[in-house]
Amino acid sequence: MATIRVQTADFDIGAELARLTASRVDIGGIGAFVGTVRGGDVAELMLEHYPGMTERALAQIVARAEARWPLCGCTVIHRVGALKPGENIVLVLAASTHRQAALEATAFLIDWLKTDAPFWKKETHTDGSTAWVEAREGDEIATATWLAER
Amino acid sequence: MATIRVQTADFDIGAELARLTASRVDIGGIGAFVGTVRGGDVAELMLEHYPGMTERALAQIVARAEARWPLCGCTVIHRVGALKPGENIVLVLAASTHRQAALEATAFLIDWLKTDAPFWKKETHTDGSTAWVEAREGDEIATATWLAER
Amino acid sequence: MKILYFAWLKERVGAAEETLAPPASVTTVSDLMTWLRDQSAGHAAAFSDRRVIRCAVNQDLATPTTPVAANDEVAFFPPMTGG
Amino acid sequence: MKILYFAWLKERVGAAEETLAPPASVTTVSDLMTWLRDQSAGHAAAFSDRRVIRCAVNQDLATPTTPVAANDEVAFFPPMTGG
Repeated sequence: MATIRVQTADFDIGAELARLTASRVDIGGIGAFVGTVRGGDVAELMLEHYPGMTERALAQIVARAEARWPLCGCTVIHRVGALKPGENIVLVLAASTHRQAALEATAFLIDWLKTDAPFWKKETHTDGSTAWVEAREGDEIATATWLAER
Repeated sequence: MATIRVQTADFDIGAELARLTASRVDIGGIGAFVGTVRGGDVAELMLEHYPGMTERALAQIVARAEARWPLCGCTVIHRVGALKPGENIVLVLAASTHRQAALEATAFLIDWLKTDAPFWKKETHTDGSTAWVEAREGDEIATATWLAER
Repeated sequence: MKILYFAWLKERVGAAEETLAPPASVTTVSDLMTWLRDQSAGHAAAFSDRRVIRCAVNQDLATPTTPVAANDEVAFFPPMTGG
Repeated sequence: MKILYFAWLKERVGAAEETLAPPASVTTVSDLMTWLRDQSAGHAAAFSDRRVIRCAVNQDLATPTTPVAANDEVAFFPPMTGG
């Protein structure tokens, strides 16, 4: 019941929500997260990934969420390629009978995705310089917290 | 920077997201929650509210979230009137530079809205009987938890 | 004083709104509930269990000890169930 | 053995992928990193600080002690930064 996609194209959150909830009446709430490219001194973000492993890793993260919360379905769409400030990067949706499960699963999916799915970001700054984005220590702590809460 | 609406019409999450993020490049993430009418033995849900106070209460809840997290903006849209299973009831969006703030503010807004905004639900069951939905004790606990965490 | 009722309180009282003039001895929400209870059988049914009644004075959530005055808008309703 | 590199490891090695035949003494991810480091100046630069290198064997996250064999697909990359 999960939709997992890696794509260069943008996504349409309304269409994805409709797909997730189509002809279901057991859903009480859907949690969502949309990650976007922050501007500032960033002119462009290049998203690289590991084809094959990416889909596999996302499926494992989704399976972990489904084992932990009673979900009616979930969606993970991650873009790759060159993105400009303001553009969408990632969409996570989690539907459940109860809002708490939907919201917690949404946070879980995005936290895990950040540390366990093989994506890497390279920034091109407005001055033309480039740099690989470094992982935030806080991201690994967020993932570890979910493990500790089991 | 907040959008607050009470309406009988449905909402379009894609359009609301676009409105929230329009021409901004400081947003790193948007948290969202969509509440929907669960089916089962429910044939129709009637949403009643207290015009005037509703908008005021929602504005207070939004102000509380804005004081607590560095938000780039948020949206609360709540429908009233007769709704069928599967239809949307409520939309909450919270945008921030950081995902944690966006996700926490989303959960905060929907938790508080459930206990502090003057809406009441009356169910018509498939057998024709009607009943006012009773408040869940868990909802008041969720709100109280946010107070305790201050 | 303008009194509003919502949800099952409205159904039991049989009115969404009424304009009443409580006696001067009614100075708090609690006093008002006691006085309203005696206005009709419907009011008595509506106010039979105060633990499940919430109140707003001039559109702000109130408690039993919140003062009420002649020009106030006072609303009674069950715990909210939006979202 | 198929070796893949991503992000700055790919840039330092100067290749996204190479097929190599490490000696029989290379039995773990840790052994493989030690052996790869000596293949070129680019490899040496890529593997200079192992603390910031992550690894997957056959598309599953691995640790330095994970075994590697001749037909495996082994990928090296920095900590992930998706989302």
